[in-house]
Amino acid sequence: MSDSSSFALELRDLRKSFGKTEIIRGANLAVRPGERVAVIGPNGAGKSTLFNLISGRFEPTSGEVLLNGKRIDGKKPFEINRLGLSRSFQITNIFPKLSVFENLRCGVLWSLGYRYTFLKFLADLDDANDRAEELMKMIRLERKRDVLAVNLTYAEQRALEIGVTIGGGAGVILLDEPTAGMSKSETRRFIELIKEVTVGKTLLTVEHDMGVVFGLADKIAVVVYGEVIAFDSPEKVRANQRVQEAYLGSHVADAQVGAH
Amino acid sequence: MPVPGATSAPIPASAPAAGYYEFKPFNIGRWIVWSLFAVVLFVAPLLFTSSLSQTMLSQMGIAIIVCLSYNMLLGQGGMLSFGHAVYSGMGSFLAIHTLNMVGKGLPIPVSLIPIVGGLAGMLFAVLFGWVTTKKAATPFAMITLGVGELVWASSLMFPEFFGGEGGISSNRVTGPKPLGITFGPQIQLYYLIAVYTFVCTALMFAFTRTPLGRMLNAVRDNPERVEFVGYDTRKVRYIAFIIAAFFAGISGGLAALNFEIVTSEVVSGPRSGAYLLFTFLGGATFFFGPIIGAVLMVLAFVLLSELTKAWLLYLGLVFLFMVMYAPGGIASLVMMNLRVAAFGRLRELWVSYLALGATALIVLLGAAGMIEMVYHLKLNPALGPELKFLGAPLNAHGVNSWFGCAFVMLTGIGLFELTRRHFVHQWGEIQEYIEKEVKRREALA
Amino acid sequence: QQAPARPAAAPAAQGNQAAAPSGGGALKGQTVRIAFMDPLSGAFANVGQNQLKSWQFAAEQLSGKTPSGVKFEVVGFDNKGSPQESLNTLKAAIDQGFRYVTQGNGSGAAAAILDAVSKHNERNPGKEIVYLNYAAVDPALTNEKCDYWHFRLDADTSMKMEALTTFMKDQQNIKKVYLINQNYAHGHQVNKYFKDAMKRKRPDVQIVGEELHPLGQVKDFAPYVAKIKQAGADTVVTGNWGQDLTLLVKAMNDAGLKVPMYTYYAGVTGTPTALAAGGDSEVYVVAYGHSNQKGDIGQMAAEFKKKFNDDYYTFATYNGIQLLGAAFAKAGSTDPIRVAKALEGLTVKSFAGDVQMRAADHQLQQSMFITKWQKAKQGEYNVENTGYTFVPIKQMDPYVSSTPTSCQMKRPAG
Amino acid sequence: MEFFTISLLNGISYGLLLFMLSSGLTLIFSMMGVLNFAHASFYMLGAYFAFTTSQLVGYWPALVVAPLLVALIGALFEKYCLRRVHKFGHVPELLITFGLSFIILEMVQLVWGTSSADYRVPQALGGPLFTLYGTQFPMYRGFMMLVAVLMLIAIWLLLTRTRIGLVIQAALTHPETVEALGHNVPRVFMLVFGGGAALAGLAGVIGGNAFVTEPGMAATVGSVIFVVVVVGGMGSLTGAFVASLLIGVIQTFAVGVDASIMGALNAVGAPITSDTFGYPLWRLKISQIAPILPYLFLVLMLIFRPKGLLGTREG
Amino acid sequence: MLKVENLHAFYGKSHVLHGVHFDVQPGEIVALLGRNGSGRSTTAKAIMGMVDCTGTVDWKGQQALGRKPYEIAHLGIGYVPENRDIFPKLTVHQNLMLGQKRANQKARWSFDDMYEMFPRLKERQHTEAGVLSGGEQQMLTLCRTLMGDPDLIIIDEPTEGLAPKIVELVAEYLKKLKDRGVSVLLIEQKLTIAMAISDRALVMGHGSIVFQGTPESLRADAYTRKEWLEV
Ligand SMILES: Nc1ncnc2c1ncn2[C@@H]1O[C@H](COP(=O)(O)OP(=O)(O)OP(=O)(O)O)[C@@H](O)[C@H]1O
Ligand SMILES: Nc1ncnc2c1ncn2[C@@H]1O[C@H](COP(=O)(O)OP(=O)(O)OP(=O)(O)O)[C@@H](O)[C@H]1O
Ligand SMILES: CC(C)C[C@H](N)C(=O)O
Ligand SMILES: [Mg+2]
Ligand SMILES: [Mg+2]
Repeated sequence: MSDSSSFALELRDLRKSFGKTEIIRGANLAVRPGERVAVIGPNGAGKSTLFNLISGRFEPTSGEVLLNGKRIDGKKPFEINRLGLSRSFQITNIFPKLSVFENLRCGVLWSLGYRYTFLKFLADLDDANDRAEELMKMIRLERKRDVLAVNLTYAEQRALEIGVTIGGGAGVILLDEPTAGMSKSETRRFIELIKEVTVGKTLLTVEHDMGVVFGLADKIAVVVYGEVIAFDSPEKVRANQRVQEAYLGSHVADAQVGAH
Repeated sequence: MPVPGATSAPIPASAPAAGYYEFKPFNIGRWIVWSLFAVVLFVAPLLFTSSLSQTMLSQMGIAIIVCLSYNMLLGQGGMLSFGHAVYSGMGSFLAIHTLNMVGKGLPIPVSLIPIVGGLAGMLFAVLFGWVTTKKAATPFAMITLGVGELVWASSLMFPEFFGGEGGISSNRVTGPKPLGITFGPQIQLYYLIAVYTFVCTALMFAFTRTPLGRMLNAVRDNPERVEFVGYDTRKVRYIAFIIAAFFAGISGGLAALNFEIVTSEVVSGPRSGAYLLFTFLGGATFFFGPIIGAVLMVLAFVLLSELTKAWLLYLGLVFLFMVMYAPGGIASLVMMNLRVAAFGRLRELWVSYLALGATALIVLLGAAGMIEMVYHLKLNPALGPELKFLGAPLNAHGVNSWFGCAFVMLTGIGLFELTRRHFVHQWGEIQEYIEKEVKRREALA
Repeated sequence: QQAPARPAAAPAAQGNQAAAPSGGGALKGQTVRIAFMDPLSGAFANVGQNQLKSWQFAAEQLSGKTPSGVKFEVVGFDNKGSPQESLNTLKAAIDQGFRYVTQGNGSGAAAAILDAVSKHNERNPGKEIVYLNYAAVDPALTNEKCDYWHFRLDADTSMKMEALTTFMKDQQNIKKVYLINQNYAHGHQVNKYFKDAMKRKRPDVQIVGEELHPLGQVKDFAPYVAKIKQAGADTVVTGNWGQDLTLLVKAMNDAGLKVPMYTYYAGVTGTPTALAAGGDSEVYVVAYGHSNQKGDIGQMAAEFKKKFNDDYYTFATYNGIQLLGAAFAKAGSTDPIRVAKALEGLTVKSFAGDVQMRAADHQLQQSMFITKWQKAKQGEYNVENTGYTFVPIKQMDPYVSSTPTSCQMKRPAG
Repeated sequence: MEFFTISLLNGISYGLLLFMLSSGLTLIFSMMGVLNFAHASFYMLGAYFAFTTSQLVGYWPALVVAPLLVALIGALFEKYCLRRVHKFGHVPELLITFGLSFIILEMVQLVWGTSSADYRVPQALGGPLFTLYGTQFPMYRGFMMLVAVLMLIAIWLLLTRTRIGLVIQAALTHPETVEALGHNVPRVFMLVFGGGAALAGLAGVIGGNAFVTEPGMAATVGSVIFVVVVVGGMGSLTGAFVASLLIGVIQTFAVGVDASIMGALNAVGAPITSDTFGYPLWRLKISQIAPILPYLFLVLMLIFRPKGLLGTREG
Repeated sequence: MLKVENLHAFYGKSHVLHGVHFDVQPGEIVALLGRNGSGRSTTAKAIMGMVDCTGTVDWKGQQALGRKPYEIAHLGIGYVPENRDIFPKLTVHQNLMLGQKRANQKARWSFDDMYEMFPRLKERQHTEAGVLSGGEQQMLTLCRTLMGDPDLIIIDEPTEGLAPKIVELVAEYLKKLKDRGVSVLLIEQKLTIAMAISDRALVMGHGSIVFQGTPESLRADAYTRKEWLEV
């Protein structure tokens, strides 16, 4: 393996068991800075679990996770976040009773160094407010600035989820099925948006929609049964026999085109 | 009444009212509100001059601080505490011990004793909060219950500190007397309390506008996500818990000055329960809700129980109905009407409100008449069947009185139902209008 | 039968003769209102409501019949048993023009009222209040915390213990005593006074156990009974009240531990009913009265029962009204300043001999009774309709239970 | 040995008693997530109903009638009040039961007066069951233990042999979906709440005469029953059972332990005198804090094992 | 078998369905297509009695409208909601148990049938459903409804979040249902599978049905597709 510091994110023989079942069985992956990686795999393969391990939601049973060359496995989510890794959730996970603006501001506070302070007014934190406004524009929710997150439509909530995720300015972003539940057109717009807001960042995203996968990713990681069985460019992965069998099935071409 | 849940209320506690690009008129509004608050605090004792009303006003100030501090936990942090009285109570105890030391020559001005109480509350929160805030939700609630019970039980076991059954008493007229202010007369103490109330309210309001205050809301809403934006939820809860305890302690210190005696009831479970009930009744989802709750708490405990022996029954019924029909507390009712007012439609509702109020009053009169008769029969059998209810003579053994009351109540119910239907219709129509209007404005924006 | 004052109560002598009416005629027709403050609502309202009725009953019975001839009216305020609420009710009462207040349930509330009355009187000259404490028995209230405006009608814990131990010292079968008490001020005091007194009176009696349990927290006394039994105790002494007493007695019954119990509070509303439901047990009570009084008070109790179907046992109400009536007459006024002064050292005739308000600490000196809980025989008073009664087995003159005081009374100038 | 045996017996019987008191609460809390502060009030109602019915028709019918009456009240409360606030969340649910407890207390005082009720143990169950080392074991206590065990079995059957438990748990988060699957959710909720109330009522029938039937009885049972439920683990019936026994036994034995921190320190040569800081605390004997040990237990449990003894979830 | 006429549905004051008409015959798979927010899910909920509505929903000759959801379920209509409403704290097996309307009922489907269809579920049988992967949850909801032995099953977006291979599996599963005589009302986004397996397609737009016909005719109808389905 090459010098680990040249990877934004690296997994080394990562394992995770729940009770007796081993769900992640020795996953290895090394992502370079600035790469956009799509993680695909059958349902239940362990993609979300992998994200959970990386982001500190679960603690690995064994193995290592390195962020910019530093070990982060076993750390708490907030510690990992502070080191520059941020994630979104498969099931929308925002602050329902806060407004859009407040949601975004919550996402940026720590990274701007405001921490637990109660001696400054939020209104005076120009940098945080500017950043939140900027994010709001990016995810196109300016018109919903003061609307509570619960009252947003599903797609808007998903957008907000992304906004909160990228708000902290982390260099490595994990998105878990960001377009789940969206229509084709929304998905398309959304992919553009993701591309836009993650310029210059390392991105890992879980997707089932092959259209999205091929449109968005520089590289594809295929997770099957708790292992990364392939990690390569889209073309090569598509051609990979094992991937074909395990995941894509016979209608890949249809799945891509037919849905429109 | 078709009162929608608190969620549909227009301006939640957390809304960015003090937001970033704030437009002017709102700030003026804020000035007006705060000035009004100050004026009310100032004028109240000039209007209500009896010694009971002055001590009640003082207690309201004290209750306002403690209920607001409780709401930092409940409303803003989603922490259901069953042991908040521990912190206000320990504040009281340390304050009164300090006051006694002042009596023996400790050079602290009496006016700063509440701060000592605050620091004491904080100290205990640093200790106990370390364990309670490890958890959220039900485990948190249950740990606070356990800690509360432990402290309460200890308060009787350690007479050395808690003063046993008689508690610790003291005299607030001690130490230097700047400008001749002795704090002997209730009115002087009232103004001290009023100043503290105003300042603490302002500080607690300011807290909601700080990064920590906002993260506390976030922790309430979705602790898991908070961890993924870089914050340690436990720490957010812990710090907020300590700050809340500080204010609770201040209120405890003021209470010590006000009553000049502190007994173990101040750390009791029922006391904590009262904070919870009345904070909720006032409205936990809005910053000012607990203020209403605090005022009601003092009124209920001091006045209502003077007026009627059935006060606990009335209180229970009020809770039942409030929780069922206005789970956002009184504050949410206020806010809903303010929203209607903001769209210029409140005027239409006046008549309905008057009618609703009048008919509800009729129902209440009838029902209360019967309740009072029952209580009278049960509690004062020796005084004969006659009683006076709001000046009207009733005979608890007389068919007339019963029939009269029942008649009044039933008529009331009938009329109320009629007006209610009308109101529901009207209200729905207005809400529809508002929704449309909001959409329209959104579209314009 | 005159009660010779003990040395510590020397000043009391002055007041001895003052009971004779003087100026009573001038006061006739006046009405004095007394504010009663005790829990009247909530789970513990039973005692308060009984006692309010007792006060009102005594006031009604004695109106116009005391030397001063004034009428009495007692109005109830609900302090919910809370010291702080007591202060509110006190303020309310003062606002409504009450100059006499009375309270008894709970030394916590008593201390609060005592303190507040004292401060009020100091800060509001000319509007003084007199506080009659009819049942709060913390000795501190007439010792280190004593106050000029506070008058106690009940006997305090130490006095009752004097009486109790005087009785016990003659019971030769008492060898091993087990003390079980609530872990708070009152319980601590019972322990302490018992040990002190027994050391003096019966040094041979062994104390085989000294238990303090949290107040009102014990649901099952069986383990305590096991402990008592294991200690080999032949006698149990307890200051427990309410369910802490009844559950203890029941548990002893259940376990078949038949040893005599010496108690303070077996007679309080509700407790006899609970005791009766638990079966026969040997329970003694020390108090300043009992349910089988003859004469005036006996008749009153009977009438009370007829009227309210409830027991009249707070005889302090009787003494309180009598004392006030006499003091009004002596002072020739109902003004609290003069009345407080008149009350000092005042002696009146009570249902069991003369009682005297000792001037040194404002503690009423009165006879004490030891009574025993047993099935009521024909003609005996049927306590709470349980079929049981408290029969007096010993009456002691006031001096027996009189205890010294450390009170340094501050009297208002002039 | 003698003391040990008797204490063990006492501990177990007290534990079963605790279980009897809290089983209904466990049922409601674990299935519906409602912290029912009126549980103790239902217990009180059971006692008073039993008092009156047993005067009219005798104890044995009362044993059946009183719990049913309480169940009826519980079910009506669920139907007309609790159900409406369910959607607002746990705090309003809790508060509405607070409100109910006030109302029940007042009603009880109005109907039965403020004083104790003369509710006695029936003749047939009076007297000792057996005598051990000269200490009697009362028959009524045995009866109480029996009922507690029967309660355990009944709830256990209810939970395992029917799908009511599943329906409720699922309905807590997804009521609409459960209904769409063909389950009459509101009725199930009503039955469970009524059932929980009935258990409280039954405990009242039996506890009322074993202890004291008075308006304060609800307050005295108060919070300790919550301790049982939480220590046992939310959602776990067996947990509650084990916790009851454990608390019963520990508390009973603690009463027998007269050791204190001061004693221990003095023994190891660190003398503590009345001048030492915190002396009253060091002086405290374990026996003196026995009845409040459950709260200590609760706090420790939640810190170190927030799921409770046998629980599966934290909240 | 199912006949919906003039169905209007409301969320509070907002009027979402404006007179929907369609029917489903026994043993038929009908696809209900349309854009996001066109009202398809609402139609399903309306049939199940989960929203306020007016009109007629005739089920085997009985008016179903106005009944409670559980009554409708007992009449034989099954519903698979769109947002994976699994019961997170219950195990997979318990989730399936709740699908049965009464314990130990005899039905067309057994647990084993389900586990056979999705072996993945069998493996996770005793796992809390909340921790299942998104796709597994989707399978579970499908099976759960089937356990109730409905004659008509309304499925809202079953392929959401499923890997392509599993999508195929679902399609087959739906065909199997049909073979066993269960009618299906399939709400879908993915035209491919809808077109492949359905007997008829409905297109919904702005709260009413704007197209009815065979999949072939829909494929041929470029206007409808452009106007109501694609963007
Ligand atoms: N906390 C847990 N306890 C037990 N099993 C778990 C837990 N979390 C996940 N699993 C199991 O691990 C497997 C992988 O789940 P994961 O959510 O990672 O899948 P996925 O690849 O994201 O699938 P999908 O694409 O369907 O979302 C699943 O079988 C799931 O049931
Ligand atoms: N609970 C609700 N309250 C108010 N409006 C709602 C609610 N649910 C849906 N709507 C509105 O009703 C309309 C139809 O929604 P519906 O869910 O039926 O659409 P759909 O065709 O299923 O779309 P999707 O692809 O998003 O599932 C939408 O405009 C939506 O905003
Ligand atoms: C307040 C509690 C009853 C909350 C509970 N643990 C739940 O979330 O289900
Ligand atoms: Mg996943
Ligand atoms: Mg839909």
